[in-house]
Amino acid sequence: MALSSDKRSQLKRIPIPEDRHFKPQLVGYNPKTPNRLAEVLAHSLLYFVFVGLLLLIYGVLPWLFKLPGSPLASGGSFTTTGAVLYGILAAVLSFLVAAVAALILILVLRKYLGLVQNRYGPMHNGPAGAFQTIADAVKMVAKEDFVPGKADALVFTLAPLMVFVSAFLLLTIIPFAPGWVLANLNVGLLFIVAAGTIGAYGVLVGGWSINNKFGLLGGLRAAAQLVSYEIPLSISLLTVAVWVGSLNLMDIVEAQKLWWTAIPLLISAAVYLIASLAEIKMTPFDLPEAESELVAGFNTEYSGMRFGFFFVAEFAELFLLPAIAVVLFFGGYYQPLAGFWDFADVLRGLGAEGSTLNQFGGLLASAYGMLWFLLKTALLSYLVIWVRATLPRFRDDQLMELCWKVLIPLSLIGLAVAVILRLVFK
Amino acid sequence: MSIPAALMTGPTVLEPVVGKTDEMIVNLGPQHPATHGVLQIVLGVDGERVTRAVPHIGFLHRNHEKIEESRSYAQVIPYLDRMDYVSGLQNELPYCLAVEDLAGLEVPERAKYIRTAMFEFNRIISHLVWVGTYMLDLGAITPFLYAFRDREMALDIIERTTGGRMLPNYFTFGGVRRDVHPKFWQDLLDFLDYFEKVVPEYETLTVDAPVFQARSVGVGLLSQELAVNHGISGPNLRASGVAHDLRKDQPYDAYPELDFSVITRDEGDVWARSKVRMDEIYQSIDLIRQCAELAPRSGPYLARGRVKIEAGEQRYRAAEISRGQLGVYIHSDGGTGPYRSKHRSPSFVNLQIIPDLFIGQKFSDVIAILGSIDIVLGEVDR
Amino acid sequence: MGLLGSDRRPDNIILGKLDDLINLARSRSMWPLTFGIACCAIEMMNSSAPRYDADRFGFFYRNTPRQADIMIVSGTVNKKMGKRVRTLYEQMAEPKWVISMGACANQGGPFRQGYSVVEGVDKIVPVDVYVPGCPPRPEALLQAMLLLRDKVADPEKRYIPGTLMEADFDVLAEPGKDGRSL
Amino acid sequence: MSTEAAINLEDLPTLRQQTICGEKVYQLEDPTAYRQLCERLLAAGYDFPQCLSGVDMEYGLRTVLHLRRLSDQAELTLWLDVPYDRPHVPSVSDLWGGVDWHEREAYDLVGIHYDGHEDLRRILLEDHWTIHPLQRRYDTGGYLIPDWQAKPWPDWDAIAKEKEEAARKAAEAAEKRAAAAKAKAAKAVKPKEGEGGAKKPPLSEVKKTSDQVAKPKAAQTADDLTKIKGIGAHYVALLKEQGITRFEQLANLSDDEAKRLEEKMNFKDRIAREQWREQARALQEGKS
Repeated sequence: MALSSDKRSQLKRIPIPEDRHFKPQLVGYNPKTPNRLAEVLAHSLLYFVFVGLLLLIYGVLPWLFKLPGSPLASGGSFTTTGAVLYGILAAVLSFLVAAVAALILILVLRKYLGLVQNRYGPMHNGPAGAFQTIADAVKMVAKEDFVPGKADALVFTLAPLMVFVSAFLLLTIIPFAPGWVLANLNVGLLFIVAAGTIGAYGVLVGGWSINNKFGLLGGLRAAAQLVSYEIPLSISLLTVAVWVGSLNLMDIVEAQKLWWTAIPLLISAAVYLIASLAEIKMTPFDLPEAESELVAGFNTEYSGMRFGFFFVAEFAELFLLPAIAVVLFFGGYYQPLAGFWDFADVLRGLGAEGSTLNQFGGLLASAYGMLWFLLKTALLSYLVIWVRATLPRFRDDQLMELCWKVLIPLSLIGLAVAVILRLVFK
Repeated sequence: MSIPAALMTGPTVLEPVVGKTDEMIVNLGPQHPATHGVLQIVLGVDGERVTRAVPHIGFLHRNHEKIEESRSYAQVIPYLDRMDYVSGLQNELPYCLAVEDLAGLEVPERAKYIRTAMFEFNRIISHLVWVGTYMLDLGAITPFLYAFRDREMALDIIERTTGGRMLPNYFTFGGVRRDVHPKFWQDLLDFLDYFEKVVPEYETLTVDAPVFQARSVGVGLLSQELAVNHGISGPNLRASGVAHDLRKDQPYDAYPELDFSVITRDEGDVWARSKVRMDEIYQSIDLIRQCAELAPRSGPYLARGRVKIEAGEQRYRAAEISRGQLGVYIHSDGGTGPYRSKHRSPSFVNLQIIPDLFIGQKFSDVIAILGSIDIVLGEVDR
Repeated sequence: MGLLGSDRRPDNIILGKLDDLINLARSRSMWPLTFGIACCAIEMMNSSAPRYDADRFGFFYRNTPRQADIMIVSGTVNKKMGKRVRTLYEQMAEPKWVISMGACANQGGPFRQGYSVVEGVDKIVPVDVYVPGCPPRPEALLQAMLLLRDKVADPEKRYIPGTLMEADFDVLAEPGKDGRSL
Repeated sequence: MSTEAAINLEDLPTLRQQTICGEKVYQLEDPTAYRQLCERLLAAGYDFPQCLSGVDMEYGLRTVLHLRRLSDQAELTLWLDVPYDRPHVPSVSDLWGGVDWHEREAYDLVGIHYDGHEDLRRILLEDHWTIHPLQRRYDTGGYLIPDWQAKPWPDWDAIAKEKEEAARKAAEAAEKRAAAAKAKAAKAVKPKEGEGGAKKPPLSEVKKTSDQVAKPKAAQTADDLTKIKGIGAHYVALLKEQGITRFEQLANLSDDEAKRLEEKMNFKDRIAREQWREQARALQEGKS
């Protein structure tokens, strides 16, 4: 129906401003837009608070068991009941810590990836997207648990658990704060190597069991890669043992009160960081699940919570291997240059010896140490994810060349340096 | 309910070679992240080494050519957009050139410049998609997002000019369908001013990056003779040292007036192909600037005339789109539409080379090579 | 676990609430399959790129059908591809949803008359949300995803598993072989 | 052109040469001759296979092969018609690797069998399909059209004669029109402008007639050199510097002069490649 001319003149014309011509619109996704950085920082804070709280329970738990008058402990050590109860609780707790740390870390790193990539990352589910990974986790638990017809059902079921167990076994020996360690092993360094290797088996048999060619290729790549990179990783662990003279992680941290191990053992620290990238299968070493080549590699056929275990383990390792790096090379829970002046000492000195204030001060000092530990770990995790966002992946032969022709000689040089330095300085 | 067996006789699949127990048959696609759409490649793999490769296409066959037989000349153009959907505008040009030749239409000077500028602008957009998806193939996520960020700004300009984002149906025989808006050239120049500063960033992330070079130098070598004999065109051919570029060799629209040289490299490997594309982005920026300078700001944008093509007339016209030589063969029977229109799509021809390039390569390199050929399946299958 | 909501008992408060929680979680964490077919696939990629960023809502692309929740059919499905689309749908773990993106997937689009084109992907897989457009803008796809999110969160709006559509495989046959004639 | 002359076309049966819309077309009906011609063309340097299409001509099937020579960008078209009941064409995919998939596609969609092709399978459709949907007997949906009938094989000699006749008539008509226009121009005071682009007969006569109508004016003023393909505003200015403003001057350039001009203006063989002189001559003839 045509409008009459006077009706048409009554229609409101939207004026088009003269200068409305194209300008590249950077406003919405400028990396410098403050709220995006603020969101990432807020999520990092979330990480500190949640993981910190969980770890706090970790530290307080034995203390609670040994409260005066407790039936679970007598004379500073556990009774049998106490030990069993403590063991069960500790196991549950470390599972929780690994899982929750991973969940929060996934969120933080998704936000951080968004920051790098000029986008927002999760922001609509929960305050600033805080519940995103919880939704993911619940979804995965409720998803169909699928076993392919021709898969080896037993191995198929076990593989994700092996990977996951390997990840949270590592958690048990890491000293987060002075005295806060689940298992203060004399052979902590060896345990790291041993526990880490189980994960390689999980990936290998997981890829093999699903009866999928991409999975098989992924599993084989993983086996080759993980076993090869164990060598420079182990040798750089060895340098720490040589330099400090102990395999106990607590001793190693204590020895770094003044100088970080990374300062004399710079080469070893670098080798460790690169090799640990390969151990956690992050770009540029993400060949086992190279998404553009092998679809999803070893976890191609995994759905629901089984895939969730792989996923969580991957991100738990993203937290754990930097954590080990912090313990071994970057001063653990000590603030930098704690040998000259340590705020933790100030906290410990509160009140009279044995008073409640003094005990509380001790707790605060531990929490202060944990803060430094988490901060260093978070920074290293960010470094890893930065590398992941930037680099393309290597080819398998280049990966092997890097390991055998560069990293292993370098780690041996690092070992020689450690031996020489030890002979000269100690 | 599963698919009846009678319908499941799919494309021929490789049988393992008897006596060669190490060979494994790996099926890439049709749903695979690195096939850039619905392409199936059946690979024989010995460990990580590729022994055989058989590509299967046709998963996106949309009978363009049959449908176009029942359409009028003008109605065909929207279908052309959908062939190479990454550079939709560029597809329209060779068809328009062919019809103009057949019907004897002269394109006004101004329309020539608009078409050329848009043609080159679409090349930038297309190469941006290539940068993004190719780096995704190689495992780097971030370049993809940067490329799509900038592509989005470029699409804004296309949208303001033509009304469509990806498949605008803008060129027509005798010029362009609608006049450009008054700020068109300024828009382009503004974008280029911004974009020129970003391209070095892409170079840093791709051709200059050590890991990228490790993955690409000396990989997927394509010799000059093989390339020419297989009819390879576009950056793939020029990266093998053949200076064949239809913009220079068979100039159309405003290209005769523009000052540029054909970009070639002699290496013929994946890196060279990437480098040529990177250089072509710079070249396109330069060409659009020249167009903006030379283009008349007023005048007709469309030569109006009846399209009447005699029976028995036929024409093959080609243009150099981002992926190579896109040709259109039109055969007329004197009717209102083409009796037969056949599209010579560059990706279709370029894809033929993959068995030659794949065999003997690593599995990872297969992905790198496939991405470097830069195919669009819509164009391969038509 | 499979499909909650179909057999939920309204009198069981705990299970009912758990269902709601799981449905909520599912709706907030929908992972689409990286599965591009044609032109729409570029816009689908675009919807996860900086200006639109589907990751904001928790849409996180996965490569393997086992781990994906949504299949976005982004382009023309022809008879050759139709079988693969169906296979992919069957490979996905329950619960799963399908978004039909663009005119071609909805009903064949401009290629509807052609000999090799399936006139709408809903002949092969059950579709939850249709997105019109050729191709739809990324905003349209995001809106479809959000619609689907609301649909999943509210069990009353969900499709009932028993009524899952039987596929019409005649549409995948060669012309002349499908029982129809001109 | 020199290499073209070296190709021996004498002993090839059923070969016809024609030029359609500026394309040089060799039309054949004998498959053996097609193969022989292809081998000779490859030897003559046609190294770049551009396109191979199958066309259903309603009396038979046609293979259209487009070749290009990269050294001088010469283009060539080959037609080979085969009847429906014997749709066999020798494959040339061993000569040019690039036509491999094109032949498979033509087999798949049009139904032409390429003998000697290594791997002649369906390419776009599935292996078990039986129809060749691009044949005219099928409708767009791939169903048989009930009352479709093949046409009789055309008599090419008669067609060629008809074409000649038509061309002659067209030329006569053009002459008449030119004369009428001249008379009209003599009567009319102002010359008509801008009539050029609108209605045009097929390309072979485009240049002549349009200019006859549009520019009946005297020869001594400057011509619109941009009408020549390959010359734009930039080159018009350059040519003007050299004193060339009219078609006549351009058409009458000798080879030496052309070379000198190219050197002066940094053209690099453009005059010969884009056939400026021929174009100018055609335009000149159209004008006077």
